Amino acid sequence: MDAHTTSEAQAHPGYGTFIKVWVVLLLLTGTLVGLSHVGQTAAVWGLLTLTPLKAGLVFYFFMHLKYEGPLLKAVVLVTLGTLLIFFALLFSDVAFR
Amino acid sequence: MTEHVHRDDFGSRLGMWLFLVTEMVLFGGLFIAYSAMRHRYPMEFHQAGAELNATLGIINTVVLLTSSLTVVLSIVAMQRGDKKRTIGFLSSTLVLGLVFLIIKAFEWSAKFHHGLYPNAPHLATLPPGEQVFFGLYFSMTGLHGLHIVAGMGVLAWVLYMVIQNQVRADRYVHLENAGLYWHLVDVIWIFLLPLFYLAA
Amino acid sequence: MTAQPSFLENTGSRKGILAWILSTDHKRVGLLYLYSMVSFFFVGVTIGVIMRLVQLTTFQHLVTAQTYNALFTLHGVIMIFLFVVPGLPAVFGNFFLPILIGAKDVAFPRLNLASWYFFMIGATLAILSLFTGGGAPDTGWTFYAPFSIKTGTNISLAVFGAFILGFSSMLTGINFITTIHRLRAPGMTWFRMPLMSWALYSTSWIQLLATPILAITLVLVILERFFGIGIFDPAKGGDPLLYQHLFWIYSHPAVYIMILPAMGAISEILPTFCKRPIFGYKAIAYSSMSIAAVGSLVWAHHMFTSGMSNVAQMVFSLLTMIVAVPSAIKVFNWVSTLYKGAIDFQPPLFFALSFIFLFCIGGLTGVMQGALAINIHIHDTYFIVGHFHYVMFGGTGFAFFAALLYWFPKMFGKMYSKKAIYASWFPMFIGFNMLYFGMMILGMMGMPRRYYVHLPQFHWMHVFATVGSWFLALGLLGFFGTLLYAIFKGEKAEDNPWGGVTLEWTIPSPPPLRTSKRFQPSPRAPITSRRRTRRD
Amino acid sequence: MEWMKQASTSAEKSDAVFFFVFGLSLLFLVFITALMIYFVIRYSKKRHPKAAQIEGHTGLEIAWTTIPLVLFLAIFYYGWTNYEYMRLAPRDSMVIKVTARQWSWSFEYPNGKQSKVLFAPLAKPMKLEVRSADVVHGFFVPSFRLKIDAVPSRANTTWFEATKLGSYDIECTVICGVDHSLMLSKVIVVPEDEFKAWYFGGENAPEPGKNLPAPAAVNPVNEPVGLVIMRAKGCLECHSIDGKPMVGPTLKGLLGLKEEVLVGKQTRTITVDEAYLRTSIQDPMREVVKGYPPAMPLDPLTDQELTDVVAYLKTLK
Ligand code: HEA
Ligand code: HEA
Ligand code: HEC
Ligand code: CUA
Ligand SMILES: [Cu+2]
Repeated sequence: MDAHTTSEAQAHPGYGTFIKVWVVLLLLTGTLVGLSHVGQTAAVWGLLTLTPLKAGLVFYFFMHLKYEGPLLKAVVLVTLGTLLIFFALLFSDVAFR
Repeated sequence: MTEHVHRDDFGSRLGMWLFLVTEMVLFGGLFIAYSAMRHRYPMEFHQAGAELNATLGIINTVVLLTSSLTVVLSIVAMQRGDKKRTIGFLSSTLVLGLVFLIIKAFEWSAKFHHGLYPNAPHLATLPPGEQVFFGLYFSMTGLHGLHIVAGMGVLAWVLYMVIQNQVRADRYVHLENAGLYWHLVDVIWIFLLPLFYLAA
Repeated sequence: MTAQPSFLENTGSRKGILAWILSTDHKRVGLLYLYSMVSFFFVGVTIGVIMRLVQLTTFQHLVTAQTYNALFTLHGVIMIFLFVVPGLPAVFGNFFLPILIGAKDVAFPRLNLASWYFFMIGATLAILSLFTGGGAPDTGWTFYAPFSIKTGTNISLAVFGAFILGFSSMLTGINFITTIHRLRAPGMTWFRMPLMSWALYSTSWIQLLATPILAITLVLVILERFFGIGIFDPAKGGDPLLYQHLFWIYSHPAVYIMILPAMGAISEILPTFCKRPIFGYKAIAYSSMSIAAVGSLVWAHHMFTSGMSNVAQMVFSLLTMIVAVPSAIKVFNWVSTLYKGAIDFQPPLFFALSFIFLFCIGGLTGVMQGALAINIHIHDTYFIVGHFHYVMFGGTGFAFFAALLYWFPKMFGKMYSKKAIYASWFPMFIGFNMLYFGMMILGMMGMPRRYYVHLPQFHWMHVFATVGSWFLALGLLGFFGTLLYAIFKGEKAEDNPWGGVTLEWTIPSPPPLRTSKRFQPSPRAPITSRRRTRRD
Repeated sequence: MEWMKQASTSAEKSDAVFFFVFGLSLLFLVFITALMIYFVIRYSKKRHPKAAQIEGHTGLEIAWTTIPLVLFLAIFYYGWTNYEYMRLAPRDSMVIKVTARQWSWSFEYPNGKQSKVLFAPLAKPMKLEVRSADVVHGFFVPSFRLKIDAVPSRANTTWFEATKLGSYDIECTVICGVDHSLMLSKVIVVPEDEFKAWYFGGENAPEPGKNLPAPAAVNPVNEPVGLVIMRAKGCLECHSIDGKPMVGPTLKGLLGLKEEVLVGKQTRTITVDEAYLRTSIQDPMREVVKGYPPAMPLDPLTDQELTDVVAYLKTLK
């Protein structure tokens, strides 16, 4: 059976974990800003790599995905996968027009 | 694990996550539209993006990230049965949300001042790609702003329930769900920042 | 247990209509949906008949061109958003999903009632848009930009109505997924679930993943109309094709929202009347999931002539072919279920078999449209109109009727006159094929859709189709008349009139208000359409 | 078959695929239906009272997954390759600009000649560049199996090579407003020399094909600015300037006229003055003339254009 565990089963993380994550998020934001001053290409690369990383941290820690069972993780992955496919298929038109 | 009360906290969280799925796809659709348009008008997007005030965008990012932190800390406080702190953290989230909105309002009104809003006579003289950029900018940040307002409403309601002891250490799934919603709104902003302010 | 009053009688603290419209009981919500939906259906079909009458004459006296445009728009919006999309899930899903998997109710009963309210609000707004603002929308149910941005009619309100309806649909989806994950009775494992639950599960996922795209698209149309944001408006650099993409990203998967629960219902009905397990349970369950998955990837087959890139044309034509495979799997499994059964020929089975026939015609013409060289000719002609009436009316509609016949005794505790049902089947079936096959021939001849007047060479076929619509009308009136009569004057039905083995047949007809405690199916009980008897 | 006239090379390509798929479909439909009827009779409760409890058969599942898959792929491939032919215009095609607007078609030939119907020589490839001036339209010639949407701010291309003399319908296939179903025209296929005679024949060459009355000659010199703007904007598709009502009311003699207009649901009587003219052009839905559909598109004019148009309308007595 899937994911019928509840978070009560695990030990709760404390304040420290989340504050650390917050600091990392701020650092990443700073890097992103820095990259945008380097130039357009760097900014786009930053956008493509660091932003998903930031979002991932929020999902994983702030939104407690780390502490949830496989079901919720699957839900998020399915959603992101679907969006990615929508994107790719749309670009099969947009990019080749 | 199974409490005597008939209650399914995991079920509620699952429901909330499924709702978040719809929100992700909703904004996902906008992001897809953005990328299609940006693909078509790379130069115009670059030009128009330079008009935006990146500093305000960055400040707002910090504000929102911090507000996300305070929400998650309020849950930790709740788990430890620390009602005072829970209330403190939640209230600071609400304050930060308000700060975000105020900054946003300044930003928007500056744009209005410069005639950079949809249907403005000045905007109509710009190249088509820039018009689309500002159309997207106002739609996306506007919709995001609405979500902030909604999220603040939900958090305020949960805050009330915490004060009333309806949300307690042994029963706080409402707080968790409200927090999830707030984080998602934060994540959306994480994407909006580089798309409009930094890498355009 | 006989003492328990049924859910149809007022047992709650509220009286009269309040006991219904404030009830969170899934069975009552299901019936609320049934009543409202059948009413909308009748409005929709009446418009359909009027449109046929318009086509009966080459000189139009009945309505003006503007009205005709409003008629097919309204007909499409009602049929799609108020009938086939919510159709089976909201009525039979609400009523039977919890029972089928041995739950007391859905996971969020209050949300469930709220969905119904959203449904009614959305419907009201859509209908209100006819009488307010610039008049009834005239763009067709597809609301293509930039026409939908420029036209003076009341698009904004109609589109907002559709937005709210989308909400209702998403909330139902959330509810069903959570219910299936969390509330299955002990022993009700995934692969012991009746196939209807599988169908609803996959449908719910499409609702979650596709509907928000429609929502945002409609929001953009509204913003475009009020503020001129310019995303779809070519005058401001926007892209009309982007609108079409976003619209169909939802609206193609929506056609699978319509058909999957219908297929689920058929998969329940067949084994019951063949007295044997369904052929290929897992194959059918998996094909539901794969239709949901692949069905989200074919949307641009509605846009082959729009000027998309060639790469996209090729990719989407290919994917369209692939999505037909799981449907084929289902059809073959259904037919095989008849093999070596002990077939008890009853009205629900009759309608289920008609469904298979009509759906095959609809599906096979779908495949034709998916082939590029053919699509160029028949796109936006009456051929398409024929195709989608076959799949939506012949498919979902007939499955809806079959499901209604199948579960009617359980829902209302009454039995209808089987003879009258058979009698109304004949005009219905014959009229149906005259009407819609006629439309497909028209399409091959080159008759464009959404035409108020047609060129003379199309006339005789239009007359043929219109005559068909009268037979169809006769049959439908007979059908609903019979059921209506049965609700009030029908004989009392037994608890298990068909000899079904799924859980709903183990409780009284009609079920008591709270089906609660009676449901603790032992793992030994025969509870799925997969197994009539458990051997392991 | 008369009702499936084939008049271009593409038509054969399209129909070949059609009959292939049609044959396959018929085969499967008949097979499935026959099987259902046979089973229902053979295994009816009376004849076969005890059902066999069969749960499935893996071999069969695989068979009816792969066989349809292969057939579907074949359909795709055939459809795609024939479509390649229908899509790609030969190099030596004559290029014609097609413009759609609510609710008419116009055609412009390489030498600048224009027409309301499309003239085409027999057995010569003609490439079409299809554009729209307002909303999306669809350019459809059934007998040629040719269809392409006219999308504003884009030029979509397609081509045809006629194989039979005659005149063929052009229809608009995308809903584009009240007169969508009247947005018709013709392709007139003539022998090449007849086409050339018209094409190179200068202004007054008789139109090829039938002896269609040539459309009333317009004098492009000395037209008032307002009229030029209105023609360019497509106003004249819906409004006459000579007193005849069309889709919209005539624009003749408006100034000073007393009219009934609908504001929302209320009827009001107004007298046409300059201010009214201006609002009825810039914001057509605010006051809708009674008896006419609210069909006038929002097609904003610049201030200068508006002034010119209004000035011109005032002169129409
Ligand atoms: C219930 C709704 C429903 C369903 C289930 C389907 C199912 C399918 N549809 Fe349909 N479709 C619509 C509703 C639906 N459609 C609507 C409403 C429109 C028009 C919208 C508008 O423009 O207003 C439309 C339009 C539409 C188009 C666009 C036409 C155009 O505008 O140009 C296309 C093109 O590819 C298409 C294809 C298909 C295909 C391939 C399937 C497949 O899923 C069908 C699969 C089923 C089978 C194939 C039959 C069973 C299989 C066998 C018996 C196996 C053996 C067969 C062979 C080997 C050939 N549909
Ligand atoms: C499930 C969906 C569904 C159903 C069941 C129907 C049912 C019918 N539809 Fe369809 N139709 C659509 C969905 C559906 N439709 C959609 C989505 C479109 C596209 C819209 C667009 O282009 O945007 C469309 C478009 C469409 C057109 C094309 C319009 C055009 O392009 O110009 C036509 C033309 O005749 C038509 C006719 C009919 C007819 C005659 C029926 C018949 O089946 C009706 C049969 C029923 C009866 C005959 C009713 C019997 C009862 C009475 C008459 C009495 C009523 C009395 C009381 C209430 C007391 N429909
Ligand atoms: C799609 C068809 C269409 C086009 C194109 C169109 N109109 Fe109209 N127009 C109408 C209709 C229908 C009405 C009557 C309903 C109304 O008042 O809105 C109307 C009304 C008017 C009126 C008010 C007439 C009266 O009797 O009060 C004016 C003035 C007018 N149009 C000017 C124009 C101008 C200038 C243009 C070009 C920029 C234009 N129209 C383009 C359809 C059209
Ligand atoms: Cu032009 Cu329809
Ligand atoms: Cu489709």
